[in-house]
Amino acid sequence: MTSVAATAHGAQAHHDDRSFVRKYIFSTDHKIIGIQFLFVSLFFLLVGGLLAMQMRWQLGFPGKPMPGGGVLPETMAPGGVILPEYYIQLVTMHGTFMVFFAIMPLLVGVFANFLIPLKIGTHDMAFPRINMWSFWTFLIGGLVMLSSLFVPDGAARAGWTMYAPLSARHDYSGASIGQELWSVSIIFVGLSSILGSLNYITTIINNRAPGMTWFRLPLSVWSLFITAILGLLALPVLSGAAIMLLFDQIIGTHFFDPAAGGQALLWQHLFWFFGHPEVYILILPAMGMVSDIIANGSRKPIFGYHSMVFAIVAIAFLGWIVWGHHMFVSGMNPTLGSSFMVSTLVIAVPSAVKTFNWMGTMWRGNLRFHVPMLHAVAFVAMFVIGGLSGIFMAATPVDMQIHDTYFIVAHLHYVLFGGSLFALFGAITYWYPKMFGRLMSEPWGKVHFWLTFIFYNCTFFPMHITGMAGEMRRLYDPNQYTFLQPWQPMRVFISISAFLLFATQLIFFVNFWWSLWKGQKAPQNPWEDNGLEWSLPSPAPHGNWEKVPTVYRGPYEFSSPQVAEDYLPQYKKLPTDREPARVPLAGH
Amino acid sequence: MHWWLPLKASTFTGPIDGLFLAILIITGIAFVLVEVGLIWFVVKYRQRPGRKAFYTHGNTRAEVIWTTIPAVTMVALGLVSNHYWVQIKGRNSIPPNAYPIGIHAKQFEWQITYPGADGKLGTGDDFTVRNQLHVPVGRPIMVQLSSEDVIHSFYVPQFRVRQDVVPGMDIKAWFQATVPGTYELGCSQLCGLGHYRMRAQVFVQTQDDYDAWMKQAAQEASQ
Amino acid sequence: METAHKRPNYILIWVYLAVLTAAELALAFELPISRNLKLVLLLFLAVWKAALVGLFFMHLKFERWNLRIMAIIPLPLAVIFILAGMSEHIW
Amino acid sequence: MTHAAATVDQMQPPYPAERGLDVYNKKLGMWVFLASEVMFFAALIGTYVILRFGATGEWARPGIVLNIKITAFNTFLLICSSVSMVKAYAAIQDGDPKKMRFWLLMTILGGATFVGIQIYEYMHLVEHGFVPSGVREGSELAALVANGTLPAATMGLYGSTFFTMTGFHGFHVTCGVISMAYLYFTKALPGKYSKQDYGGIETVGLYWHFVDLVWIILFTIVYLI
Repeated sequence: MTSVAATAHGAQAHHDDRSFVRKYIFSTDHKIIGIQFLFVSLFFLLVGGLLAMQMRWQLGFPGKPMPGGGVLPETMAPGGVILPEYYIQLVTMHGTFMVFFAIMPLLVGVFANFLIPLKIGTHDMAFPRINMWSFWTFLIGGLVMLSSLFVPDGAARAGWTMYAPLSARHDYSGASIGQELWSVSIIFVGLSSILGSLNYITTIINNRAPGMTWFRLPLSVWSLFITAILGLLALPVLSGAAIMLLFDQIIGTHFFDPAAGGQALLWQHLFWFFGHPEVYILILPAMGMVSDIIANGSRKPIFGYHSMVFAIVAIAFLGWIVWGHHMFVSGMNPTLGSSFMVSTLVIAVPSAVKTFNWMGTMWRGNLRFHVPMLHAVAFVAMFVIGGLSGIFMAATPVDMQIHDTYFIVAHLHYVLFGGSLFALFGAITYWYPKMFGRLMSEPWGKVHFWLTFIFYNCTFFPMHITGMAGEMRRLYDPNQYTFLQPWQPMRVFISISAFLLFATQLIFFVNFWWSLWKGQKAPQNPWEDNGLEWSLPSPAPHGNWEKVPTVYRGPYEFSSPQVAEDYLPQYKKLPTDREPARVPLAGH
Repeated sequence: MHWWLPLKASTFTGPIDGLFLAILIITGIAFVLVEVGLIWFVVKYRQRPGRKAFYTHGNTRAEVIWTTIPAVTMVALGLVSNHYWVQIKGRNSIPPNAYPIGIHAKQFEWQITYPGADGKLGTGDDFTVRNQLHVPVGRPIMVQLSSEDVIHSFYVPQFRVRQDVVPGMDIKAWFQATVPGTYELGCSQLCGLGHYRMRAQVFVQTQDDYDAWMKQAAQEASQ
Repeated sequence: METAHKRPNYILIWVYLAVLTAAELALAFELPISRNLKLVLLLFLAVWKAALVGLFFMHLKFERWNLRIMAIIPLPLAVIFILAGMSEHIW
Repeated sequence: MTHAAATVDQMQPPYPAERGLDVYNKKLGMWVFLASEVMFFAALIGTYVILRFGATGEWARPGIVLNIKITAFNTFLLICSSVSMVKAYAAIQDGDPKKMRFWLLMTILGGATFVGIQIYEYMHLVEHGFVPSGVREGSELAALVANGTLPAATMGLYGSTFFTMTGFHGFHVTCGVISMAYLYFTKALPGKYSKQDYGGIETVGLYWHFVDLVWIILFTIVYLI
């Protein structure tokens, strides 16, 4: 950007003459875009939850009319009783909304946008307008997917993995517009993620504040950086696959149509080549933010910072060569199965390293249990179960028994709900003051945490057991099989726990909205943390700093012998610190 | 209620259940280590006034230990799993004397073709039965899986056998039943609105019961 | 300011590309050699032309290593995907 | 002094930052974007390679369905427009906006002609019965399929893969032409580019060379093999 534009940018930080529309709707401020992502993806999280409740009703009380089911159209749930075709729409849409429109935008859309410029000390993203477009393409994708719920013959119904040829031909699935809208919406999500990722990567590489060297970056920024690279390289493959699926659905091409030479397995290869980096996109930011919160809560530097960074990088690289473990029994070449098994088992090692490092951080710490710390510790506890249950599937012979059963459903919910969503509850509470200038209620936060923790485990742990018994996934009514009938009481128990879990989220919902206006006013550094963002007033002003801060040390100097207090912010200059050498500066 | 893996009714249950138990023990130890460690740390290192955390940036020796132990365990697990995987699913894992049965999956039913008296598929005396899989006990059975429309999945929990049936591909899987009885064959890959009721009955019979049934079923089919 | 690097002779690269394209055409249609050899040669020519464009027109030859690595990272991923997809059919 | 250092000096950011990649943001952003484009085309071309490698029947021989002469000229045209792009970049680097404008215009015309020829070729192919779903009944190509010069089994794949890959490449070329035209009228003509600040030209140049590079690979594996 020419120097003329730059001074204007500097001036902008002083006074704000932008109109309401430019300031809040079509805003190019990374913080406002982060908050826009937050509101939209929390809404989609609610939609995903509602779909899950309907599924749990059908599984817990098959054939009985669902309370409130009258609102559903007769073709889907006559008299409130859910029909099979509606049930597989619920399965598909629950997975799609949660993965693409709730967890991924909450982790990457919200926290990459909000945290990266603040934590590395810069005014805004490298390309503010592209960043704005990333949100709006995401919103268009979300609205297209939401509209596909209301089209006449119903939404897509081939599972969130959309296996061809069931997804490619409407005479097999029974839905035409719904399936096509799914593909169109996924193309928008892909485009939105690519625009976002290229922004985060350029900003982190070129716009770090003086003194913020690579190994002084907080682990949340490291994980968001590696996640951006995964997103950048994985989402185009999904968009390409969705385009080919859309052409199969509309123009009649034969990519995945075996009758005319296409290959059904090709879709699975394309989808899971994107799919596995995707599930690391869904967990790495959570790991990074949990590392920040645990270090803060333990008042102790993170244990083994460098090995944590190398673990994130290792997970990212290995993430590209493991996708075949989703296809062990899909008819894929068995020799490929062996190679994917080895790479999958190797990827368990960096996760183990991270878990032990979190525990090392808490060891001999001075643990302070604010709500984010509760969620972070619960993340470690639950993610361990999710990670360990993953090893059962990596062993190929055992996978033959538990593939596509509820054991897999339990595994994915332990890493996605127990992992990412617990980390998100913690992260939202942790950075809420910097976003809105007010604190969320601490007691209500604790009530919500404990109830969620209990009902969450009651809902998802029994799924391991019914999965071991062989209960297949996506069954409208498992009682058709005599060997599954004895597990109906367990399914009722799971459904009731799920309803209670959903009800508990009301507490978070109210706490979130009530604290926006009525919450206790937030001081500048409520958690006494070292990050650069806490050098700004709450809520952080437009353009962040007038003069970019200078960084003198790493992000985790808690209980440092150099100072009396038990935290030492990165931006605080001690007499012994020397100014970082100002090297010729990269782009702006 | 049978809290463990389903009834053991095929030769696969030995390796698969054994491996399942081994992994459960390994992960169980890791689970207890981590969870008890977490609870102990949460209680022992609670914040107390005037106390300052131990200022350390890590310990490479500890890092090396908890990197190599999981790595070694995983490699061992990988070798054992691969050994059984090649036996169960490998390219030439199907025993030569396996008894062929053709299974054609279509949206929401299984059409099972029996080789008839000559024991060979594709000969004149084959006959097809819907949703009924009769299998002689104690002999390796080779199922030739084909699908007419979408991806289904051949899954009998008691035999620990699962193999996706992909349209456009002829996939062979094998198993050997050991315990006579009636079980159920389910479809474990979402194949449309009738996925949940795509169920067939599996009868494991002694050899002569099987021959008797086959003779009788062949006549019925020929009328 | 002296030019940062000896600027490549763009016209020469242009001639190279034109000649290589002509060679590809001749190879594909006139030369009566076996299909597999033709396949390998054609692919080699295509990669050579692509490298010419990448190195000289996109200045990768004169960039620092970390930008070159960033430009090359996606290629092995693409190759992994294609090889895995193809190995399905070496049943 | 490397090429990178040269570009860093002349685009001084207004505020101090830690040393990044010594590549100014726009150029780094374009290279990162091109990495995602490589993966996008890897998915499309990968699908073509896998489908063709796994196809049971024989694949249509080169030259029967597709017109090689026009496409060869088209390839040559895109290479020329790549060269004219680089000459425009060299011109502005030497501080000669007039020469840069001329070569940028040449590049835009070259790109537009390429898209025009490709659209003409598509219409011609559809006329002869070659459509994304394979071969239209009752067309000339259907007769060729009937008498066996074209393999019936793989024509469906042939149509699907050809139109998807070359169609999306054409879409990318069109986007390139539009963005170059936009830069030409809003930045080049008003003389906004100078020896000190020519980021926009180099960035759009990188995109254009990438699009040319993808076509070079596509031309060989789709038309000649």
